[in-house]
Amino acid sequence: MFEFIYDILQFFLHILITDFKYENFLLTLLSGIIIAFAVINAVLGGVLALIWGERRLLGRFQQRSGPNRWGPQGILTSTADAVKVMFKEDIIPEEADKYIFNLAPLLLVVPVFIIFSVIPFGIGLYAVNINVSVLFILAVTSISGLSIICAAWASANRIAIFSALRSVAMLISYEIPVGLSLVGILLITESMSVMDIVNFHNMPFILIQPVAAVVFFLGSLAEINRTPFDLTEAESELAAGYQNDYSGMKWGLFYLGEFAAAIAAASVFSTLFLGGPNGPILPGIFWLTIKVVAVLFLIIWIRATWPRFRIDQVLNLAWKGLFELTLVNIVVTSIAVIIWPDGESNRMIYIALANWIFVFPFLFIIFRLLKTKNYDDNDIKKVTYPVGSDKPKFEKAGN
Amino acid sequence: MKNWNGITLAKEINSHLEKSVLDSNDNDVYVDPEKIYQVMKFLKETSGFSFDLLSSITAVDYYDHFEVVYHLKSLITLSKATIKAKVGYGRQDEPKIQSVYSLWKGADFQEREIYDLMGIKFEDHPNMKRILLWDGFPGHPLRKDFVTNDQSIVEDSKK
Amino acid sequence: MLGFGLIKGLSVTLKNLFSPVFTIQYPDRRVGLLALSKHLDKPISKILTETPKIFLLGLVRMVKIPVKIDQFPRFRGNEFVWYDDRCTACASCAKYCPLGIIEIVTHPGGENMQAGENYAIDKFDIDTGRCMFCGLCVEACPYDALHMGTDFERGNYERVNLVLDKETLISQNKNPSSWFRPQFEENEYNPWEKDLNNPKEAGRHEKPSYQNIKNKWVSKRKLDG
Amino acid sequence: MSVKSEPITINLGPQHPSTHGVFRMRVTFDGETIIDVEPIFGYLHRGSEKLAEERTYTQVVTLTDRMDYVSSMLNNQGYILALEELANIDPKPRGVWLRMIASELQRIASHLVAIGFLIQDLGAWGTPLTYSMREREKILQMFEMLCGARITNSYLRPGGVFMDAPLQFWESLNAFIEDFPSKVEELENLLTSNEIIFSRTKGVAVLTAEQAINASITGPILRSTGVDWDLRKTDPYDYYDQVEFDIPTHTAGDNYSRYLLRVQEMRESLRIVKQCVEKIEPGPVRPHHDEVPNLVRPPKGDCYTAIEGSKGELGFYLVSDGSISPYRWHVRSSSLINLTLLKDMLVGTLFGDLFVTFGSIDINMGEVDR
Repeated sequence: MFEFIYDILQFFLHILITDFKYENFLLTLLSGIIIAFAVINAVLGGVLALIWGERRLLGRFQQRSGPNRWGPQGILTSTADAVKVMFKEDIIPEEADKYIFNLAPLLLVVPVFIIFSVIPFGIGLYAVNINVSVLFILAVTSISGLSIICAAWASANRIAIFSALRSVAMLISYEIPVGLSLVGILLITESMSVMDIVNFHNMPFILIQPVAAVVFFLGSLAEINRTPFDLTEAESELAAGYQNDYSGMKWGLFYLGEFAAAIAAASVFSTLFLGGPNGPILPGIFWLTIKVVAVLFLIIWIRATWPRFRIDQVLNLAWKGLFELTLVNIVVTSIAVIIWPDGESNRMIYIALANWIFVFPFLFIIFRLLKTKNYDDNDIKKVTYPVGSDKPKFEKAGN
Repeated sequence: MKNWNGITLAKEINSHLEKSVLDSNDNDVYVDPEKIYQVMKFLKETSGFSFDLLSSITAVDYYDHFEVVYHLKSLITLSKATIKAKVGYGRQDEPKIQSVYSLWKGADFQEREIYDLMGIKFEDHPNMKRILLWDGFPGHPLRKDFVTNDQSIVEDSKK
Repeated sequence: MLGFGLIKGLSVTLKNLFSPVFTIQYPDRRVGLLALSKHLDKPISKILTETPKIFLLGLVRMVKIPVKIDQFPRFRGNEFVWYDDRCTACASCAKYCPLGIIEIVTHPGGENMQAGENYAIDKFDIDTGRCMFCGLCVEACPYDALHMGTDFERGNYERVNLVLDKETLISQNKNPSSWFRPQFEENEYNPWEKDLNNPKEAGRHEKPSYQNIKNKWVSKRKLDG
Repeated sequence: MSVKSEPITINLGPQHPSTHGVFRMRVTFDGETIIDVEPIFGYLHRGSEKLAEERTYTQVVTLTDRMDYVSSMLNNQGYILALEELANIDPKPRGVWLRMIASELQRIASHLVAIGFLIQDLGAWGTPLTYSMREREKILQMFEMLCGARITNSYLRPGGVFMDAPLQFWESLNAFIEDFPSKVEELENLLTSNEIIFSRTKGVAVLTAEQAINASITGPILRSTGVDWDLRKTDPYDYYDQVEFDIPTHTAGDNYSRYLLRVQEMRESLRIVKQCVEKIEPGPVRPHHDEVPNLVRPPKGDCYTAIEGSKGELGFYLVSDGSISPYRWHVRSSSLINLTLLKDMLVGTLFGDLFVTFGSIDINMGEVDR
């Protein structure tokens, strides 16, 4: 992708002047800008479509029609929102720490766009190919916690501080299960680069590593503050938490960052576990969009149905639930990898079977431990207070 | 749900606590305000009455005196009774009565509301202050002699 | 077991995803070409030839059609219907209104003699800005002169316009609601479909004879207690 | 070593997305656990008890349905029963049956609001709330057929109801009776066996029977602690002794049992409505003007009647001095008294449980502040 654009630019440059001292620097800079421009606009387009799609889908889940006033079927709603937010007044609270207050939205949005630089959109259609891209993704996702802290601390608002402390505790405790759940895949493919993982085998990794997929999905739900882990801006308690004091385009950036993070999480999940752009007939880019849309549908579906956890249950689930699951997964996969080394014919099927048999039941055992006592129905009818057991005095004494 | 006849109830109370009942007719009992706490304690604890649910406390302003009305219900004997106490004669002194908060916690908000709107103070109530109106509100609105013209309230509360 | 309750919840939301939309679009609905042709009862080809612009909008489902919601005959709307020929200005509606917002000024004059006394009405104002539309005035009117209205799109910019004075009450088109008027409901009168067959006799109770009024309001009232 | 942590006081003020109205709580936290809660209300105090002293007895009916605006038919019924007992009017049978149908439908609507907003506070992004509001919409449309207004329906008059139900009402009522059980079933599938709701509400803010009775808490909260106390059964008014229904009680006394109890009560109310529809026969709906005039003049005296409102025991204390307007009109507001134990329930729980417990008590600010 990069060389392709580099040659085209070189061809055009040679028409004007043949040799130019800084030619190589200029061309790399220009093609880099073009690729970055393309990727960012693709993601922004995706965000606008996701905002519209989510609001209408949530509406349809609740038997109402969702926004349909601007443009046919409400397609221009998100653009109308964006334009409105740009012109809204930009308030900075009095005792706010101005610089950190302005820095916070950028800190949230920029890392999300960086993730897309590593994701392959098709065969050879990628922005950058680093050989440790999985590590790169994990490193970049951890910056968003910092931005939430900056936003809350700068806006000097007690409820925002509540939401920031909650979100830091949650993000840190969920980074470890997310990181460890990928170890299984790395063991099998012996390479950290997303390109190798994608074209390693035609069978998607979700079948080979079921538990790792579940843990990664739940972890990424917590990373992007989505139900059932949306504790940072729990409407009923904190009413938009750290975004309380933001208005105008700063709030717009937060809103955009939140939805872009959802697309990022969905695309990372589909590249790693659903095999990214490879699929039978259609070109790579279509397969990636179909998988991302499917994962986004699942995220929105969960958001429309499940209530949210409490902070202690969220941390409980992370440390006592998902963490152990990833360890079990690593142990089983490493044994499977040793038993069936590289040369085997249908090695993947054996590993997949090993995972399904040994690791999948653990999912229910550990979640069972987390759950509270089930509601036993027999104590419904037990009446504890003796209503009407005694007679008033004037009836008792018979007078 | 049987209704206690005021006269029989008055006889019962009088037999245990002398001279605590001033007057009674067939559906309510007038109790001497000083002895209200003992009467209520008796009604709550003894087995034949066991009025464990204090349904409601209200106050009525009859120009020359106030009347605090207690409606009691007993879940155990499925019976209900009304106890009244006349307080604050002649309107000069601040009307005062003993609070029943220590017997029934349910009396907390209702007594504060009576103090707030009617002006009857309940002694040894945990936090005896206004519940509905703001603290600087002049006077007690539910009294019959409370004249309402909007301007006076605004100015008085500014003072 | 963990997970099965949650999955059952997901299945309920999925079932509702495919069930029809429950909400009503108001004040107008955006429709495609089929519904448009049904609404204008013109074939689609005619729409194309006569008004191509609407045809294009219809392709993109952007054509707006006004929506009529089915109201109920007893709906207490935000206006009043007043038959001035029946009103004897006895002001029982003004007395009976909890908020006291009906203002009636009369002078004894013989011009419009009606059943009962002969007061001529100078001023009959109902301040619908402060009215809570409880309908007690309609209940108190002995001569069925005052009815609840059925219109509810009555927003406007000044409070003064909300006061219905005598002229507007007489001149506005009257479709009274059948609140506390059982005689309307006997002949299935519906303020939105059927207009009043005979406006003069609309909602007329049996005509109270003089004798009937005398012993009803004077002698039989128990003045004791 | 213990980390020195300072308590934070937060003002969950009158303007907050989930205080169901203008209710303010000054809450002090130590980290996430609640140390102290001080409820402050009075923001919606309209002085209806003082207003009633200048209004006639029938005009007070319009005052009652603005008190607990989510269950206005039940307020009307409570007040009219007190008035009928005071002025010893004997109501017409058809009027009483219609009144019972309307108040049981209103109880279902009020429970739907309670459940919808309780689950909304848990965070299910409004889907259960929209489902329950969709059902409540059908009930409000039936009220509009009956009395012309959806919420402020002053439908009752001393002696029965003010007007008979139109034919349209009976068709939509039968349709509602047929399809409502399946809708409750759907709501239960979505919520009752939901593990997250289990873990969020079970064992939280537990109340014991003695604690509740001592704080004169009544209604679903009392029944959720195992006390079999429902005024429709123990002190039957209207024709509640001619319909048979049973009172669901639980013993856990926590948020979950309060939620589950309201769902079961909705089914019982539907049973009552079904029996009322069978038992109703044609007849006058209201005594003629001459027996019960518009300006009722009850004899001198006082009376206190309490009915089973949707939130607890709703009592009306009427004192009359023989004139056309009540001398004193006190309302025993069940929401106000159900709040007495809010502090004991909340201290020790986490911030997340604050609004869930508050939602499970299900108060209505119009009734708290009157």
